Amino acid sequence: MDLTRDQKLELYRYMRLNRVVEERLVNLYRQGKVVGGLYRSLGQEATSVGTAYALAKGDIVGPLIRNLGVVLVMGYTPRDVMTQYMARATSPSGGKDCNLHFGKPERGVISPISMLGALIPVMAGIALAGRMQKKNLVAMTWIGDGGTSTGAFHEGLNFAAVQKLPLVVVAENNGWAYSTPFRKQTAAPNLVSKAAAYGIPGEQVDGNDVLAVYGVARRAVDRARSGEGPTLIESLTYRMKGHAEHDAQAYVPKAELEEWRQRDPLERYTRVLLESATATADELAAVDRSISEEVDREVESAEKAPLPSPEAANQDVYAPRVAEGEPVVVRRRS
Amino acid sequence: MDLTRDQKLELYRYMRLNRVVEERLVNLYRQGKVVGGLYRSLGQEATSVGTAYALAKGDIVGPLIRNLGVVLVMGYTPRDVMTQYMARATSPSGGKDCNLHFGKPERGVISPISMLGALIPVMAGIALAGRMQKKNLVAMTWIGDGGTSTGAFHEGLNFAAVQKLPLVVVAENNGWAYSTPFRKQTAAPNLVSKAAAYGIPGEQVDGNDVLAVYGVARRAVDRARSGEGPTLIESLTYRMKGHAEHDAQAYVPKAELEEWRQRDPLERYTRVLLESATATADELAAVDRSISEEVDREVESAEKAPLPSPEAANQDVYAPRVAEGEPVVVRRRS
Amino acid sequence: MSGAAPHLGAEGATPAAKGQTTYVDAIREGLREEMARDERVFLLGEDIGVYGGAFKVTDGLIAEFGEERVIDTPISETAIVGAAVGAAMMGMRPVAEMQFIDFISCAFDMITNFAAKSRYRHGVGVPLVIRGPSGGGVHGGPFHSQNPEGYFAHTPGLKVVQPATAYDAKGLIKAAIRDDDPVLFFEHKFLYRRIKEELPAEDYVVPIGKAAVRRAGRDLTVVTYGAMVWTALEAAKTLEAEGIDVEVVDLRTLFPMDENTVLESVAKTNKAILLHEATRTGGIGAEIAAVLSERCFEYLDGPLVRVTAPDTPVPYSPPLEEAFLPNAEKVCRAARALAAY
Amino acid sequence: MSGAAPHLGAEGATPAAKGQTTYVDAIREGLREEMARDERVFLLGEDIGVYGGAFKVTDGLIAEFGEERVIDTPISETAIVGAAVGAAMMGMRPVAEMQFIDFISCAFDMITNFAAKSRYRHGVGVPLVIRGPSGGGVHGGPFHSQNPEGYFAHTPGLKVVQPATAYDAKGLIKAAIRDDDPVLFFEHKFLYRRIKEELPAEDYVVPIGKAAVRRAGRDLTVVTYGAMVWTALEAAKTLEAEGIDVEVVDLRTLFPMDENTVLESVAKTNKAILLHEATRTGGIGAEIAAVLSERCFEYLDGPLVRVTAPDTPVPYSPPLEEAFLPNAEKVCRAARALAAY
Ligand SMILES: Cc1ncc(C[n+]2csc(CCOP(=O)(O)OP(=O)(O)O)c2C)c(N)n1
Ligand SMILES: Cc1ncc(C[n+]2csc(CCOP(=O)(O)OP(=O)(O)O)c2C)c(N)n1
Ligand SMILES: [Mg+2]
Ligand SMILES: [Mg+2]
Repeated sequence: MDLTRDQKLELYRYMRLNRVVEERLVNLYRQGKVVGGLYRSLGQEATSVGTAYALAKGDIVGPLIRNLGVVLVMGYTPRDVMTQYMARATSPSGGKDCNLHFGKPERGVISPISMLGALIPVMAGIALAGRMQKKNLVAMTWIGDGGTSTGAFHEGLNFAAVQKLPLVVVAENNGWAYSTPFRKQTAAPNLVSKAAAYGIPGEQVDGNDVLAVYGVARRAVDRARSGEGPTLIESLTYRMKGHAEHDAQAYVPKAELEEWRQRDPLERYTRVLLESATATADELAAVDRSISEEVDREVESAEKAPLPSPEAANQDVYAPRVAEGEPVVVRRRS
Repeated sequence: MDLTRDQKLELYRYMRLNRVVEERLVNLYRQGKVVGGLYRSLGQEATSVGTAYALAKGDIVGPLIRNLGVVLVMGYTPRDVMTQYMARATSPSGGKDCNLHFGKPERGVISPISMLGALIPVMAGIALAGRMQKKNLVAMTWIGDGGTSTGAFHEGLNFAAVQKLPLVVVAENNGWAYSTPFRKQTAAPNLVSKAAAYGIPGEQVDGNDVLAVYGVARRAVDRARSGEGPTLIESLTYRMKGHAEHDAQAYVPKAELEEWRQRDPLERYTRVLLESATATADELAAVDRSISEEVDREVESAEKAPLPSPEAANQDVYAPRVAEGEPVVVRRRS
Repeated sequence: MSGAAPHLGAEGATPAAKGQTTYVDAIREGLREEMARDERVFLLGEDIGVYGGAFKVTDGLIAEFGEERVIDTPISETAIVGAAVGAAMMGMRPVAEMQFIDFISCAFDMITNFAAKSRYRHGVGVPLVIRGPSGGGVHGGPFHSQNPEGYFAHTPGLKVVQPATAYDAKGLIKAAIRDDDPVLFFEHKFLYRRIKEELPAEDYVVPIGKAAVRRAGRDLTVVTYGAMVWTALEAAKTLEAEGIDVEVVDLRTLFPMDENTVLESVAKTNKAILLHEATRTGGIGAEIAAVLSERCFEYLDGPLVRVTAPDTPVPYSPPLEEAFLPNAEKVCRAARALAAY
Repeated sequence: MSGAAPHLGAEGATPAAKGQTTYVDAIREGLREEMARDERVFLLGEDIGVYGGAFKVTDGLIAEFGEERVIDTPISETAIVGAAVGAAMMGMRPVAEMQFIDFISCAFDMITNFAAKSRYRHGVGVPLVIRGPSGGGVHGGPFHSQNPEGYFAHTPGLKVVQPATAYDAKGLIKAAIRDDDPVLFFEHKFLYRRIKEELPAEDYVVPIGKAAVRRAGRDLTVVTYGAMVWTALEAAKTLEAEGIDVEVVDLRTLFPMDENTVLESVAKTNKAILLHEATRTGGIGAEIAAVLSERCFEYLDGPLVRVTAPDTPVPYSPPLEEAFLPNAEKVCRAARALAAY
């Protein structure tokens, strides 16, 4: 469970990548090139990156729209993300769906729908199938403080607990659900106390400390993989921007925002790496530069990507028809 | 909070009434006079009666189909219940709906729909309206161990907790949800642990001890009425019959059933009353006799009740149309 | 009609004659055969394992296939369907039971938004089946008698089927399981033990998307599905004696609908009655009317007449439910008027 | 058309001319007036208080009426509607917002089973309003663009309305609040800031259950509602130049539908196009076709033609969404063919 130096640098790399991709998205948004809204993850990068990094090859995630770091860890490229936001034909969803709504089981990512909570039962089903298929995989998904109020969250987590499924649910408590503060979302003092309702372990972690997040997530993943069932992790973090770029978050107390700005996860981790002599400032600057260049290239190529052609609007509602009489191929029982 | 002798006898009376009405319903069912299924509350009478008895005039309940004792405490008559089960025109629902699906706010009872959990948000709304209307009323509702797995349970209880509504939710843990045992319904060790998820008090009680049930319910009702918000009560009891009369409950371990038979709430309470010299055997026998006679009369009159006439099938989908131009009467702001 | 003419109409169940399979047994047989041939198939739902289901549709399957493949779930329709969606995305073939189809309303979001739209959104197919008992006639009241198929026929990405015969019940459940898209399989509880017929010994499927002409006729067409197929046939018999020759089209698949079979029939008879047990406004009958009035206009020699339940909840008391449900007499009345038109 | 002819079609919002009220402001005015005149009226939903709602429909109302009557709720559509049901049973007049109408799927059971059936089951009325932004044209993707009105028009006990003008938006929300039954009020988000007109100073309601003829014409009728009313009017203008005189009927109430106004119009023009933004199969257009082909058969001189979105989810990318949405050109094409029929 101890991370190597390379792994620690990789964590840094993903967090930086998360942030830089998002900054470029903001530019594109201001240029009017993003179609629809832009949902920021500023200040929450450690949670996305630290949790997803605890997974192994073959594991499957179900991220939400602020989990940009998750899809990057899972191997989607900055271009994938940017073409999505620009509604291009070559985006992972081919322009059919928006922002981070994309994924394929083969790529280890399941796309959310907008309805919060709905991913939890679905990811329980992923975990269930994985067990039936003897894949020894772990499923991981994320939910906001607001999303925990949905019926789907409850039903999904309860089902997973009863079935002792290898599922990790990361509840990102970032203080707000759109304009609604935590205390109007639930009367519980925190989210981790909800684990008791399902008879599963709950762990709370400083969500802006990437190593701590990784540690907690890794324990939960290990428990899941060894058949001990689901864990609910509460990651304490903060939404540093409005619900979406159009929201100036006038309802957020300035002091609170300032307080959390001091705990910026990327700056904190940079300090940790430097102070522990894991990396030098030059080394990190080199990483930053390479990311910057990579993202520049990706933006350029994303901007050249074509919009979908209108005919695609009518395609792929159903599977291509299997020709009549053609035998359906199935795996026979061995 | 201490009960008078009369009140203690009234508790006995309601429990006995609950049991006797149900026995007559079984007779009617065997005679083919009940239309549809019959859902028993045998062994759970103390929970229905003890909780509802803790309410005051003006309070409002939302019972489920096993809460026969609740509607009796609220003042519905044995005939009401029997005409319902026999689908008669003069039943509280006029033959439109079945079994204990009836109620009117004016009568202090809200009818459930079959979908388990759905009553919880609705009763939260009752409590909310009561508060807005400054009625100082308490809303109480019941849910099975199985019903706690629904999304509606979660959303409703969470909403009530955030709003600190005067709502008491009684979770009747009777061991089974149809054929599904408790451990397949939830991985939590009990239902009371679910209170923590909502930041509200939870209390567990021996559901076959009517005085204990009353005590816990009364505390919860008092808390609710004094503005301290909802309580989740777990009542530990047992479903002594199958899910419905047609279900022979072959899946229930015989020993478990026998064990719970020893704890029959009515027999237990009878012993308590006698041993504490609250009542003599003769007095109780007199109560039993009067109930028996009352129910006999009610059965007779229920059997004479007419079936609805077919025209009613098309009526009352919508409110009668307000004649055009007719002013809508509303209370003006004072 | 496939196989022997099934018995219908008796109030109680009549024991199946030797070699005959009831509608409920046909569904179970279909499930069992698919589970045996394809290890990806599994079942989940409330009380479907140990108890065998509220209507015993899955009776005995847990003994045969084990509790990993016949899963008793908590009371959580959203989790049941959601877990089925996830498993289907992983290549499994889940079949989820709604204990009564009325409870499908509790999984509405999961079905219409997650399952229905996944392939379109990113090419991830969701080959699941959701099945359960629908329909009235057994005094189940407002929440144990509904016919919600219309909601789902208005949801692109779903397929909606409802068998009327034991042959189709088996053939369609097998086709539904093999289908690469989400299929909603509406059983009619009134038929479970009331109809039976001899089924082929060999493996067969009834293709999704194909209607069946249950009775050929010249004077008018009744387009219907589910239990109402039998009502239509009963009416046709009565009407035959009066010299009105009725064609009965059983849609079998409600969405996407086999428009061609409907059009061909009405192009021949020139008149149509649209019959269903679901409530009137916005039901399948409306869709058929739209298809006919758009694509078959020149062939119509009379108004399109709907015979359906009225726009009310399903009432419980027998006289009320009888007034509510369409029946052969109501069909005959409409047919006589239309024939005379 | 009531009031001044509203402006439509510009991509961005144009500031309202003096004395003119936009569609979104009209809804807010309606809510405010009803809250002021009747203390039983209160609002609940996600982010409707402090923030004023995702589309600012309820902006400022919490300041005016306090947080007891403008309630910011958790993300719990079932609890929002459920609490509204309970409060309505107690004589209150709750108005619940769905942040986007797409999320109404999460309250489907509560709406269709609890709210819709209560009066029928025991005479307990549920006078609640559920409102929210529906419709596409703003690249919101599959979950922020839906038109789910068809589901609810198939649910007896509910009333379903959708205003096309600012006048109606205000008059219908007020009527909905005063109605004794559950009313679903579908707003079209594309219209919020794109149309405006002068509204009467005095209190008025637009009665539920009454359609409006938006343009008189002789050659054919377009029956439609919501944003598509403007599309129909735009098409009518183009067609006028070509010598095709189109009548436009705005349903306003989709269920229970004002069949008489539709029938009268088509009995006059003898041809009809059924236009809506919702997907085709099982939509409101199907119901209108059924009504016309049943009750207006002898007056029909041509097929009933549906112009609707195709049977797919709502795609996100602009070229895809444009292909998906009905528009004036598509209406013109259908109208030309029908006129020539
Ligand atoms: C079921 C449902 N209702 C409403 C919404 C609209 N909505 C989108 S995001 C959001 C707030 C989410 O808050 P939270 O879950 O805390 O996540 P965060 O935005 O803080 O990451 C809301 C209300 C939704 N997506 N799903
Ligand atoms: C949402 C929903 N799903 C399924 C059902 C079918 N059903 C009726 S009762 C029951 C079991 C209920 O168990 P529990 O909640 O423990 O109550 P009990 O019967 O023990 O009183 C089930 C599954 C239902 N009524 N509602
Ligand atoms: Mg949040
Ligand atoms: Mg139980």
